[in-house]
Amino acid sequence: MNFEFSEEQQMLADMVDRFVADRYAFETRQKIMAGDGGWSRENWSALAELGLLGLPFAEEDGGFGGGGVETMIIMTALGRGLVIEPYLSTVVMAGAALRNAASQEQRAARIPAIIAGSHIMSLAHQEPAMPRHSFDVATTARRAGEGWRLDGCKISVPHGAGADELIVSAQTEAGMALFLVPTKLSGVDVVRATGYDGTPLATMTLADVALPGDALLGEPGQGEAILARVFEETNAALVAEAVGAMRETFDLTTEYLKTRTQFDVPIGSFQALRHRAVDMLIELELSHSMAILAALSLDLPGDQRRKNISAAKVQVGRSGRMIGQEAVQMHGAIGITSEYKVGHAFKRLTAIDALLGDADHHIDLIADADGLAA
Amino acid sequence: MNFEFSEEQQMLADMVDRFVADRYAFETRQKIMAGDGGWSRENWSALAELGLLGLPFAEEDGGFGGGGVETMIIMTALGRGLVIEPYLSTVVMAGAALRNAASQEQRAARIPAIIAGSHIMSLAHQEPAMPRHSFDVATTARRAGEGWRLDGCKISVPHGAGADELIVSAQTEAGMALFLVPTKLSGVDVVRATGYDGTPLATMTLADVALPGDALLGEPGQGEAILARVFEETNAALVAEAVGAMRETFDLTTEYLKTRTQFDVPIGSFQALRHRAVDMLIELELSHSMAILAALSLDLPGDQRRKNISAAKVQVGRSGRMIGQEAVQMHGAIGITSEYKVGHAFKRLTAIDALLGDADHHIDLIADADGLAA
Amino acid sequence: MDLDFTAEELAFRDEVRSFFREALPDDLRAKMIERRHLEKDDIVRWQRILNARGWAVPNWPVEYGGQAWSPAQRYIYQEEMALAHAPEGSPFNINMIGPIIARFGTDAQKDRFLARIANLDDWWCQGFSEPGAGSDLAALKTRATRDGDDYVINGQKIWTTQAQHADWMFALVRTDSSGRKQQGITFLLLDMKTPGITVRPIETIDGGHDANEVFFDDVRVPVENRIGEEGRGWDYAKALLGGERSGIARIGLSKERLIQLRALERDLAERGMLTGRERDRLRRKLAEVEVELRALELTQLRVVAADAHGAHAGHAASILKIKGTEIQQRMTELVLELAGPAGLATDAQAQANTAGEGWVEAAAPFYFTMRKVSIFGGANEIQRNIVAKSILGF
Amino acid sequence: MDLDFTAEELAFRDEVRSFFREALPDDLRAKMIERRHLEKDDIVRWQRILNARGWAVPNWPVEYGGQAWSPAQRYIYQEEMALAHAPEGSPFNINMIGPIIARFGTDAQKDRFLARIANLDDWWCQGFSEPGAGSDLAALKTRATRDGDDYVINGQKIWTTQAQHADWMFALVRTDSSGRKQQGITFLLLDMKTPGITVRPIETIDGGHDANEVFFDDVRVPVENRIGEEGRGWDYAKALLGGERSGIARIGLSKERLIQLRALERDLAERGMLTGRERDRLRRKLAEVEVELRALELTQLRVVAADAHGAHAGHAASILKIKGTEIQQRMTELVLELAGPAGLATDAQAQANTAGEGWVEAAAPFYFTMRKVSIFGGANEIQRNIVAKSILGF
Repeated sequence: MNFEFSEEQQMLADMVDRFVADRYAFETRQKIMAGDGGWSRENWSALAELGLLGLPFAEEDGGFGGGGVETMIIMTALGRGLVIEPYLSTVVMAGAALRNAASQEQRAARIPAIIAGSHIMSLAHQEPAMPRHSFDVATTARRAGEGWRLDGCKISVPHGAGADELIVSAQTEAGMALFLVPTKLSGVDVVRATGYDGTPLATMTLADVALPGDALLGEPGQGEAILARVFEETNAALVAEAVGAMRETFDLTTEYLKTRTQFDVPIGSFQALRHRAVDMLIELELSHSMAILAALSLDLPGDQRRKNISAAKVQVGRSGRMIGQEAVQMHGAIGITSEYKVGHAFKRLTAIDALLGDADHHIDLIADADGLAA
Repeated sequence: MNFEFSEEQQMLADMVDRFVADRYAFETRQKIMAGDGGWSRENWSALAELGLLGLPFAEEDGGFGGGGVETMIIMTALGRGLVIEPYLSTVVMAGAALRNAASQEQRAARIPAIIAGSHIMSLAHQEPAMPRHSFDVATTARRAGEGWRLDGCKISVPHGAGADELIVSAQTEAGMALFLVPTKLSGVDVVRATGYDGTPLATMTLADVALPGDALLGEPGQGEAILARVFEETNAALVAEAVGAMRETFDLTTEYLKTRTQFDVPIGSFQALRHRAVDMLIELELSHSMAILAALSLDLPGDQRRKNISAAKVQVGRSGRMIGQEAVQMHGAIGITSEYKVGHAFKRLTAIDALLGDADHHIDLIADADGLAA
Repeated sequence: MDLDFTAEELAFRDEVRSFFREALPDDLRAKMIERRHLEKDDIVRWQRILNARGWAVPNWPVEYGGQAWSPAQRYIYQEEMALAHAPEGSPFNINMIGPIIARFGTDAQKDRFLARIANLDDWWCQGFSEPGAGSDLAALKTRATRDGDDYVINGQKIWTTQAQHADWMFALVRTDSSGRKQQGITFLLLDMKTPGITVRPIETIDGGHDANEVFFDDVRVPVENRIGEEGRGWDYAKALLGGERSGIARIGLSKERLIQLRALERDLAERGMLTGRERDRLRRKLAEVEVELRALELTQLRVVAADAHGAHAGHAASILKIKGTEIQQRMTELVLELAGPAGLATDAQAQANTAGEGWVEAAAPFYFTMRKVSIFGGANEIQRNIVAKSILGF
Repeated sequence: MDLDFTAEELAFRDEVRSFFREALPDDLRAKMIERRHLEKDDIVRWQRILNARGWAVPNWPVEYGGQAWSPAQRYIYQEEMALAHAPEGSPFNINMIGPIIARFGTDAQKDRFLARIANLDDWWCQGFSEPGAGSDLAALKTRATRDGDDYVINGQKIWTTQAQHADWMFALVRTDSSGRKQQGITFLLLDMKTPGITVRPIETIDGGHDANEVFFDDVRVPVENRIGEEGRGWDYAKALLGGERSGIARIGLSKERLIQLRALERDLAERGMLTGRERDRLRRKLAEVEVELRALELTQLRVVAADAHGAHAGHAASILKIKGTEIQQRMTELVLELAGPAGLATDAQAQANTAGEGWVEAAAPFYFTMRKVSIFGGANEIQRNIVAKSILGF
């Protein structure tokens, strides 16, 4: 039992914390969001130079062979800064699909470019009118000679508009499958939308898009299993990101309680607010513990891994809502302005709960599995 | 729209409040509970003399023709005093069965005696190993000539041990039915137990108990419908009783906050406790409103009546738990001693939620009915 | 005791209901149902329709265009307005500055302003909050110095709702700093076109621009635009803030939203977008909030009835405000939950994502913006302080 | 970073587990599972079994019979004890007065008391709380006046757990009223057989008789029974109260209860006592509390690990106490919910009602008595005050 970072992990934490501190002041972030594309390619290059984009990839693919703890370290720091660049989309989500299902050739063609910062990827799965936790997509993939033809519509693709390539889920005759789809292909139309949390989203339409045979990831019918694994890794990362956002929110709130004066005293001297701040800290610490659990669960057998990650997602869903709402309330009006960081953290925490199964959904999964015990 | 008591109702309220104030000091109650039988026949006679036992019965039966509001008035006052006498069992619950299902002869043989205070009745329905909201009793009633033979076991019969006659649910060939069973009959065994809230309970066994034909209440197969109505009236009364217990709890707590000193100031000067006391008051006022709704719903059509009473039971279930727990916590150790009233109110509020469907159960009923609207 | 409206009240309800049904323009109704942003012109248009009917300012004294309605009638009016999806109109005009001028204004002020307030010829905003004075309203620092027949104002207001639209502002300013902070506050009426006034919009997290900062740089206000006496502004402001109790819990609005939530849940379920267990869970949550709302509605009605009898519980308004805002906020959580991950996209493009269901992309902004209801108008913490003092006596 | 116990720790766990399995008398285990009342003799018996094994007082210094266990080992020991349904033993003997005497006592006191404390030859109780001093412990008024080689004590203690069984009491008494109230407090050891001591039981709402009032009427205590210096009792008491962090959240106990809750739910469902929807609802609630418990367990382990590294967050114990008690109380609500209306009857007769299922009639008393865990040992309000001061700095 050991909750200490290794020396390498501590260096990583320091590095990414410094990146956020140096390059991600709140005002800078707001400028980045308002700019073209909604995120900064300059920052992305900086992350690449620091080696952070290669962290979770295998050494044989050119990466550093990092695991759940390394991703947790990075995501927590990015969560503190509310970093808007496509780390989750490209490195965690698309990266997980590549790591878990791509052939050696497929990996070789992409991972070095991802690590270099020159290849942006994401996952396009959600569809209009699709039940929220379903793998039952309406997008189709038909065999066409050696290759495939894809038709369909995908929504809420995170960082879809700036991506070079999207991993698209589609029905084949042999079941659901995942395809690597360059966004420049004829028949692919990607339109940008914006998430309330600032994440650039995209709507993607595929009209008889022709793909070569090697665009298929894994085998037809393996799509669900691959996506389930991808979602687990993504949820573990989201949980860590949430903890970073919560800690930032908590720190800003306690700072505000110390410095904001009303009725001639700091508002932190009012006992009702003090006790509520303590409850925020408790939620934060419980969430932090669960982010560690999720990070350390990625290599466990499937059943226990899934349950642990679900439990972590439940905790940050509940805690994130409570901390976000309380932070806004204690700040008063400033808490709901776009000019102040707390409101943005609140929005990101709201989005994290909504993504890949909210707390209620994951509670159902745990209840169905007769609890967390093996 | 009128929330004022009529002049008669106000007089009734004053009378029963005075009864509780004069005869039901907390120490007196504790002595009564510790005595033989666990309740006071002297107080029962006093209630009879005040005419309170005849209130909800029709004038033609010798009663005063009171309705839901009159019962609410009485039950709220009894709730404040945590009155332990069998008003709910005899007048409300058995009374409702007689009012709604008994023949003129059956009523004439009992209601005047109830009103005079000389006939104690209750309802025996719950059985071991019976699902909690079920009408599916294992007790049987077989035809035997003109009469019936009953066999079975009933548990948690409120005031069953002191009762002269119990209304017993049993299966007949034609469905469930209710029977009037004098407790002195051969084959009837009634053993006293005690509820955690101080209510004397009883376990009743029926071993080949012979009953005459006129022991049947209504017709075979009508038992469920009668019981459903009885439970509605009982729940409306329980809701009012809960409001009385909550108001007493709230008053004791605010008094304690004003007078108890810690760290050289009244504990009511601590803002965290102040704000929690306000939340208690809000729960109390919402519950009070719902007790009025329940009382005024008894004459509505079935569907709306049931939903309104369920809603009221939900509210007092939730509020009662919150107020009870918070009152105990704010009192500290004194709150969990038997020597102080708050702990007893907490126990009664706990029992009220558990009786005849807890808040969760009634929420299910409302959800199934697509909400409260007609 | 009974919960029924009288025959007269029922007749009144029918009259109000059919008027709202017929008079509310369809485009406004559609905007309201989808919670889309209302333009200034939308509000003005509706206010003038009401004014033509004589119902723009029912809470005012009859002599200035009000209706001598009973509390029950006012309750019915507000509830029907919400259920009809009609906009509420400007609270600053109708509930605040109008009644203040009617009660404390000079005859000249009444003549000059009241009819224009009722008809929304002038759009008013409220200049109370300041950067250093939020819940502690009396800590305001904006100074007004007497210079001949003018006050000269310097300072800053913040969180001024819709100041960008406003023709006039009613403001609290400090004319004296020597005594207790509640003293030395004066209540002024400012023409927003006066030189020296700068309005800077504040964007809120829902993407809206309703809040503003307003800066005053040697702004001259004629003394005739002062309400009542110099230094007594705090009293007038308190009269204004404690005024309205029959609408504070916004029951009608919440009832309308609950109806919508139920309809959305049914619709999603019918389209196979919810599993049976998700449905079960949502329906339980809807039942929970409906019970609370019903309990609050009855509590509100008890207060309304007590008002009609002249009985006032001092802290009733605070209780209604606290629970009313909690229920409103709870409902926005449920809308967001119904929208699910599809609710992530909130801009125009999102429309394409959700088959034209405007409510989906409005869900999150609605959730975010409604956090303000427990902050503005006296934060719920302040309301709890008020109630606590009332029940404990200290 | 890893969550695994080391091979040594796993071996230790196996050793502890098999010892508990074999050494715990069956009748004690049965009582514990059904939450029946333990007699004094039950506790004594078990403590002596542990003492014979050398595990009665593992947290003490090795020289007085303790084990030099790591925080992880102590955590494992406590968890296994709970999961084995073993009684916890007297916290007053093991966690409080033993460590205090070991640390601050004279050699004579150590010789006289420690071995008897470990073997429960003497049963100790804690005389801290007074009627006027609950959460404000230092406001105590019981006076000790020096008279030759004795202190003469007059006053009253309250909420004294199991004083009716006690051979000795450790008490805080006031020897000086002139300074701050934390000063002038002295820590004494009292023989409960001393003339002038009267114990009056207090019945609690669960029907239990664990709490007592203890009255002192000219009770003479030899000066040799004083711990440390006169007037420094507050310091010793603080050392005692802040001592134990690895067990404060009572994770093992809660885990054992969760296992039982799940078993009860399954059993009721199999017997047709729960509808599908009731079952669904209960299973969701169990999952909710299990997630919180797992999160708290990991938080506890983080604290344990930090302790092992010598890193101490001052407020960690308070956080563990707050959340740990909330979870324990939440579980008692769920037991009560499982019992349903059959849980109303709590006395012997109830046994007949529920086919010998002892847990049903124990459910309500358990719920009621467990309200105390957020009150005693520093009420959760006090714990929140401590944490708030730590995070805000004032």
